[in-house]
Amino acid sequence: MTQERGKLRGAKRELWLAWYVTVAFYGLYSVVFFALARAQPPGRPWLDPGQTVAWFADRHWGLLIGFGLIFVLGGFSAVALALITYSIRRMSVSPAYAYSYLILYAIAAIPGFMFICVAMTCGVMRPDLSPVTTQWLYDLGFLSFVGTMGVFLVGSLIWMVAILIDENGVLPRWFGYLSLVNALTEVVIAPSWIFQRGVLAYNGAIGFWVNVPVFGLYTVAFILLLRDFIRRDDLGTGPLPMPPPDVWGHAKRAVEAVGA
Amino acid sequence: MTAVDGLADDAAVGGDDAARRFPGDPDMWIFVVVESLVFTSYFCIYLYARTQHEQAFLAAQSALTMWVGILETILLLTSSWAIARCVQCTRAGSYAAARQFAFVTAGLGAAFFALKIAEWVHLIRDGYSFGSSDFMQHFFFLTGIHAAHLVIGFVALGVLVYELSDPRRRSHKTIETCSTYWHTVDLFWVVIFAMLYVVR
Amino acid sequence: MHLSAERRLSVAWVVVVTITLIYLVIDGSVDDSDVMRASTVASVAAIGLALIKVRIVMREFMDVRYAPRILRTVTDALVLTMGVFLFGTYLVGRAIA
Amino acid sequence: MPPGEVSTSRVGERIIYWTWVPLFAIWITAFLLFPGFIPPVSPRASAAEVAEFYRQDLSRIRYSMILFNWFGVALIPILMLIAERMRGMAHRTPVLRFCVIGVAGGAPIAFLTSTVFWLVAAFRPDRSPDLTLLTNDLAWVTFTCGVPFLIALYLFIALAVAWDDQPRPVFPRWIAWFNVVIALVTVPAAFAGLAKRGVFAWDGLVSFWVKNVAIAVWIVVMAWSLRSAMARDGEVIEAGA
Repeated sequence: MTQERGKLRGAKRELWLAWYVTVAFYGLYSVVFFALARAQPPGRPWLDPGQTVAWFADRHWGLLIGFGLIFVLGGFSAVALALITYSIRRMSVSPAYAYSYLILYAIAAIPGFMFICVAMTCGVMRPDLSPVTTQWLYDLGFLSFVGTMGVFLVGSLIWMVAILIDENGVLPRWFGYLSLVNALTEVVIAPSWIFQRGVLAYNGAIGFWVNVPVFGLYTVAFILLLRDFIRRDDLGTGPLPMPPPDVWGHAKRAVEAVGA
Repeated sequence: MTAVDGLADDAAVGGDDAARRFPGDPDMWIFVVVESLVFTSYFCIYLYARTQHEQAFLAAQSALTMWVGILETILLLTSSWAIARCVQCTRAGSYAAARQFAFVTAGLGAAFFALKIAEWVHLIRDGYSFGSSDFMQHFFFLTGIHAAHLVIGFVALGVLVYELSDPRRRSHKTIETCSTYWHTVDLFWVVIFAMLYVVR
Repeated sequence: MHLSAERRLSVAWVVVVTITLIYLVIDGSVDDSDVMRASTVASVAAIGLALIKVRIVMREFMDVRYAPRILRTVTDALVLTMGVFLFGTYLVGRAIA
Repeated sequence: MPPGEVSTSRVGERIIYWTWVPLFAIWITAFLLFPGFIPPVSPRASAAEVAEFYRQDLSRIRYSMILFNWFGVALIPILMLIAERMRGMAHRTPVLRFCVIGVAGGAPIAFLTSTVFWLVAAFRPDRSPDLTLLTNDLAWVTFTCGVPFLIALYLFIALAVAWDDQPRPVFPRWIAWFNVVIALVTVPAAFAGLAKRGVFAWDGLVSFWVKNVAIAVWIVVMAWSLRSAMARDGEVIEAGA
């Protein structure tokens, strides 16, 4: 039995590599956008053309090196995607769910992060562009990055339905319901296409400061749940040998421990 | 089926926690809690903004009609009552009655939605829109995102009726989960109503 | 007094609708004719009543009353958290306005 | 199935496979036809110079880019053949195959996007030179730096081949190292924004010539090894039948 388990651990190297690459990728992505390029938290949408020129000048090397790194490593976003696609294939649902998820996010990479990298690289490379044009690049960059909404909306809903009807116990149902919360933040972000200032703008109290933590919570949750899934996976096709983590079970035990 | 498939009465269970169970899918309550916290953050942002610009908010708020909000609230509260009755009938095995209550719920929800749309149209005709003032921005945002939840609520009602329609299905857990979602939409409205129509 | 579940639900409905109608009284008592006026009392009452309704809906309509202790605790904590944040933001906001 | 006959599945794969020859010819033709590649348009050119470029040889710009727009994405079916070969690899999960499928669309479509920018620039050559310069920049940055999917694709294939632990692997082991090398020589192009002159600029030796020759070499080598991989798959299927 132990030997069997050891064999399985070696057999899971593809899954574990994918998981570690996923963690590294999200880490790198955060470091580049928040620390290196300083393109997150996003710039102010109400900057006038001259101010956008100054914004680019202020971040010159950070943007070029940071987005250069994304140009090298951005394709590794597909690893998280592949792992999630595998998790859906492992469910008792039609493969259509898995492939829909894969295609949605694979193609979304172009408007989702290529556009901002291209637009901002162009903006930095040409400090002598007319300021109005620089502002156009600034808008294209942020709005395409924030506003690629449909993918996350439909993708979250696809994943949600798959989790809720799955009978193999791949991911816990509470994460399915959390996917609905995540999908709804994509509805909330829509007004950032309309407002240049205020709470709903893409840097606003709701548009950024509520939405991004929710997305962050969701991302951390699925990264941890995928780790748990890889541990439990027997690489078979039926129900997993162990059920997914039950949030109320843990809470219940904790409460009982306190009560005792 | 057994009569005590449903929830044990308070008197019957007494202090025995093990005899109690979650209404519907326990995990659904994670949605209720997290989404409530997300809404709480929207409300806090709104309340803070209005305390900082009190007069502007009051001036814009006067465009709303109190009784419309009251009527909408009563419609949704009644729909909540109807779906709670639907769940009770399901537990009692009266599936025909349960279905009727589900349709009453859908009807009341649709009436709420129609009234909401009429209210929006009326406001827009009067020159108030998403971008016309800070208050209206919050108003259209909060009522809009609530309407999005309501639309999903109709999907949940659809699932519920689908479950009730066929004797081979009728999963009480699924029915209770759908009803929990519907109540959540009602809950959010109760607070949104107080925030937008009553808070001064 | 022991009410049937059905009766109890109807009583809960009457209570939440009555609370909703109290809002009309609050609304009428604050304003001078048509001019709307700021009022901390009205605002705090509005939020408080809404939270009471939230709790009633959860306990009675959503059957939390019959649920295990953990869910009763969590939902009560949720209402409490909402209250702390809403009252806190409103009162702090007014204080520094 | 009578002996000697080939299944429609294998016929279909052979059809896709042999498209690489005409496609390669079309790509080389379009490359030579586009006046902006030999020599590459300089990132140091002024707006007036760039605008002037789009006024001369307009037909060659348009027709070469239309060719690229048509046939650049025809790489996707060939990448799918590679993805299908991965089913025969000694992997325990389809994760690496999903990785390849996940970037197989992005790589050619990033290129497709740059042809769109070039064609927009050429659509109204009398446009204000500033806008033409901007459109030209967008085309060149997308074309030069838009390599994340290619780099990931090379490395996914490298890993898949390296982990194909069986006596007769689908691809020979050296294909893994070959893909790593191709990925490494493509990396500098991602940083083309950092330099407007020298070998790293978008018209420089590394960012332009090395990267694009690497793509051509990759297609030829992968096509060549794909052929024996497909033959091997056929044997396996027939042996299993």
